[in-house]
Amino acid sequence: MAGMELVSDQGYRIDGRKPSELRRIRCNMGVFTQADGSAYIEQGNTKVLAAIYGPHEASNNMRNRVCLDRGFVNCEFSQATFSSAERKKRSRGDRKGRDISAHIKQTFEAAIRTSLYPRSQIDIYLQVLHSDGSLYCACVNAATLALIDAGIAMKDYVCACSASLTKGSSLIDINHVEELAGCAEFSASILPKLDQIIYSELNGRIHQDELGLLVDAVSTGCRDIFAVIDQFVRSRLAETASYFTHS
Amino acid sequence: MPTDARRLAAPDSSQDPKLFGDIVKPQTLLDENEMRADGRYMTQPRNIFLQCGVVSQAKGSAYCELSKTKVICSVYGPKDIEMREEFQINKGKLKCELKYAPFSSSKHREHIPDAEDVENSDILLQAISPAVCLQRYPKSQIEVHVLVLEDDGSVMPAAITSASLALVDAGIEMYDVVTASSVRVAGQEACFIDPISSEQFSRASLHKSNDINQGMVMVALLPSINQVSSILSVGHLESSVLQEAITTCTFSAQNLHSVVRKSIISSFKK
Amino acid sequence: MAKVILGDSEKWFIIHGIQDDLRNDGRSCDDYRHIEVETGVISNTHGSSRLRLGNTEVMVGVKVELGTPDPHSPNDGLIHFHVDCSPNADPSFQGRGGEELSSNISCILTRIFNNKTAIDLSTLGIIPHKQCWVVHVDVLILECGGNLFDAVSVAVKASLHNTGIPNIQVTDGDEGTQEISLPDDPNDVKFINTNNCPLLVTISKAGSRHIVDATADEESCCNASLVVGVTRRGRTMGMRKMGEGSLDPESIPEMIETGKNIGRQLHIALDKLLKVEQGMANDIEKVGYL
Amino acid sequence: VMCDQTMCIPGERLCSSEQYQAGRGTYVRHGSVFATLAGRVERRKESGDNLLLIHVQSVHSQQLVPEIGAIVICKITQLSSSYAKCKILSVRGSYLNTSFRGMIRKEDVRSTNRDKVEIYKSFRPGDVVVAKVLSLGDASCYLLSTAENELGVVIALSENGDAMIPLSHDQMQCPKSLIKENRKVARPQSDYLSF
Repeated sequence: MAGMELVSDQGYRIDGRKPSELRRIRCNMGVFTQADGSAYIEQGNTKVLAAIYGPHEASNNMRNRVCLDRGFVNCEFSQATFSSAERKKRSRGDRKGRDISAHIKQTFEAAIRTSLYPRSQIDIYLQVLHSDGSLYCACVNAATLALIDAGIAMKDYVCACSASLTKGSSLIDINHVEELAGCAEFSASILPKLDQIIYSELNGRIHQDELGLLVDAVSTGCRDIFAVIDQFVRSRLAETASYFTHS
Repeated sequence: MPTDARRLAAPDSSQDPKLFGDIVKPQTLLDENEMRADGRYMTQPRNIFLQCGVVSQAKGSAYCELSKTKVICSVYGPKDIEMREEFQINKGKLKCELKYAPFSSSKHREHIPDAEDVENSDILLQAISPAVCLQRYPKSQIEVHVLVLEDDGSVMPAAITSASLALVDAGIEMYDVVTASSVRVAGQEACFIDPISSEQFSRASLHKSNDINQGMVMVALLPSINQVSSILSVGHLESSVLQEAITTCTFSAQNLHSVVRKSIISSFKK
Repeated sequence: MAKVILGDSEKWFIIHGIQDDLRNDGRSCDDYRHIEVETGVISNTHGSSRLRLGNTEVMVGVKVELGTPDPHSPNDGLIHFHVDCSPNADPSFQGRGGEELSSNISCILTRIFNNKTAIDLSTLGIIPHKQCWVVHVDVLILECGGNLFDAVSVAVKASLHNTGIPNIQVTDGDEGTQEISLPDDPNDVKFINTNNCPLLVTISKAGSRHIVDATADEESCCNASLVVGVTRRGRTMGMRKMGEGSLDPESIPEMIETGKNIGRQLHIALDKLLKVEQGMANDIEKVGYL
Repeated sequence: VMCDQTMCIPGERLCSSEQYQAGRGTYVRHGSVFATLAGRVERRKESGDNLLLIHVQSVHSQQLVPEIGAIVICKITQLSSSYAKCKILSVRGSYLNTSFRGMIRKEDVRSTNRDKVEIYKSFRPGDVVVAKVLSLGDASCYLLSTAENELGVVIALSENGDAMIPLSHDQMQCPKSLIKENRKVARPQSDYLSF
């Protein structure tokens, strides 16, 4: 099964992309009125909604996790029952959901400048409307946009991208079919300007020197994602800024 | 509630043997000389038996019997609020639970409450909470537990009436007792008061293709101060038929008031 | 609903406003907020819809599966409602928080669809006693801005209207078994007839008057409301009183009358929109959240 | 007019609110007095104000909940350096079959030199204490105070388990072993104890 015909001999993938080509990214900020910050992102067919509540006083069931010198991040990932092809009623506490929320919590505890919000709690809620591969990366990009919309101080944008390895060459931004193909899959969150990796995850076995290949592929992917998101955020800011300056 | 390993669980998909018999022709609700299946007229409710103070360790309790529908209710409190629950400082909190005994109806009912049980408990709570003076019991909690021993139709009205009786028996201050009654609508003017389970409305039991004006209506009433504390209707009804069914229900709930009064006062003697 | 904290004077301000037929956002007692409905927003469902009513946001996906019919009605299909409150709407929905509200909504939906004319389930039966279509309606609540019942019922009707059930052929296989063969063209579908589907109208009592489409603030100061399922022809298909307060008997006929008229107008507006959208080519760009 | 020994159930109209003033077990609505309890209707002439008072004597056991200013009897369950946690057993003399959680803070133990109070010298777990409800407190407990002479420890067991006799406002003595222990003692009432 491994190494199924992912890349055709002319060098195109199943959905017609070249190996180093991202899926189309479309995003929007300020989607909800009641959340402090909200965002929506579409990476190809993976559609994720993110909402931020906070920084606020710790809710009573989280009270024991409050730290005195910095804020703590609480994250919950939930997937709509109709999001994947086969309908599955997922209760929020299932293993996959808890995994991804724990990973995202670690990612953003490193990225948010939590020392500016002592003794408080920041909630990140992610809702997957449509899942077509690399859910973790889409959630991280959506959460970054939502945090910017909420005005929470962050060291840098956090962009995440996934890559997989077949026949010696790497494929970026893999979709559900490529995920099922069973070859090694590497996803990482990167601070693009500071050029640091703050979270990385590899499942499947690869040879040691191929790891460098994957890391380069993912970091170039993240830089492209950063370019798209940054350009969108700047255009949105210019638009809102124009309301105030009657230019 | 953790499932008890020792308890023998019924087979998970058992089916009623009656299903495999020949499909019995759904008999009409009224036979030739205007009598119902159990020999009542259309507008004649079943005779009711009410008694207070039947459970000794409960603060207040009541037993209600509508010929074959048997319901028992016990009230605990006002108690202290459990630690983690949110509460209101100026108002007491009413918690209701309506449970069917596993043997109560033809279908074996699970111990763990399903969505329908949760809805029934919510309907019961919203039917009695207007009648209880909750601000006399600040920061405390009153628990009402209703157990259905046998279900032969119109269980909710019996549960609401017995719950209000149990609250009075518990000495909890109330603006008024609550009496309720239900009606099965079958056709333009056919309102069957206090339907038994065979006359109960259910999608499968409809013989005619279009089911216009087939349904069930229940009204819970505060008889002395003439306020409606709960209305429930199911089925496809025209609004004029619905209004008429509501007035019939309200009238028959009002009649229950004298029975409730007599049973409370007779409980003083003991 | 999400808890809205209002002082007593704010509540009195809202209630007195309602007595003079004027609400905080300028609407009169029988006005609805702006509603946006869009169908076919999620590709891997058989039917879907997205709805925004004021700041209440709901998304419904309908998936159709093969299942065994209920022994009591062997040649009818089945319809199940499942409601899920996303924590995006309110932090209190995290974990198991939103369960009570979602079971409330799904029970009300089951109640109004619990008759023969709402949806003709006999068209969903395939092989009596053995196979039938099971319609799973999954509602996802993304934002609570008050009046959840109406928003959910409109979204459910829109998504059922948009649901395409694959046309299957039942061929007699060897020794009496029947095989079911799915069509290979995904667009070879038949649609569910939804012109008898009910819509919910919530009429909340405030002081001596009643209002329709209450926002979250108005909901927290009305302690009794009537949720009525209304069909296109103005008939009721289920009703339930919600809330901790009580209603006086004289005002109930009036409330049902308002519910009937408003329900009819809602149906007409929704059907017009659905017809327009059906006419459009189905590869146009969906707005979604962009 | 209603004869004296009538029985009533909740919701029954007793009289108009001009004739009588609403007492316990009744409420006023649209100018008339209604009953909120089931029991006997009684009319009593309250001393002082001219209006007769109508109230319902309930047949069932009275349902009392600790409210501000009520005298309660409680049992100390847990001590810490700044407060004593206790279980409220009876309110205004009527015994509760369920218990409420209460707490006496250090500064509410004594009215004189409040800041030099030591909890260990005032209460011990198992003591029966008469206290007054200061406030409804928070989710975990009611706030109680023993800052008056009649409030404080009523029954205390000594080290070897005998009931101790009050010596002074802060000492009690075991009759057998004559050991003196420190407690915040309630001044014993001369006539019949009626809390």
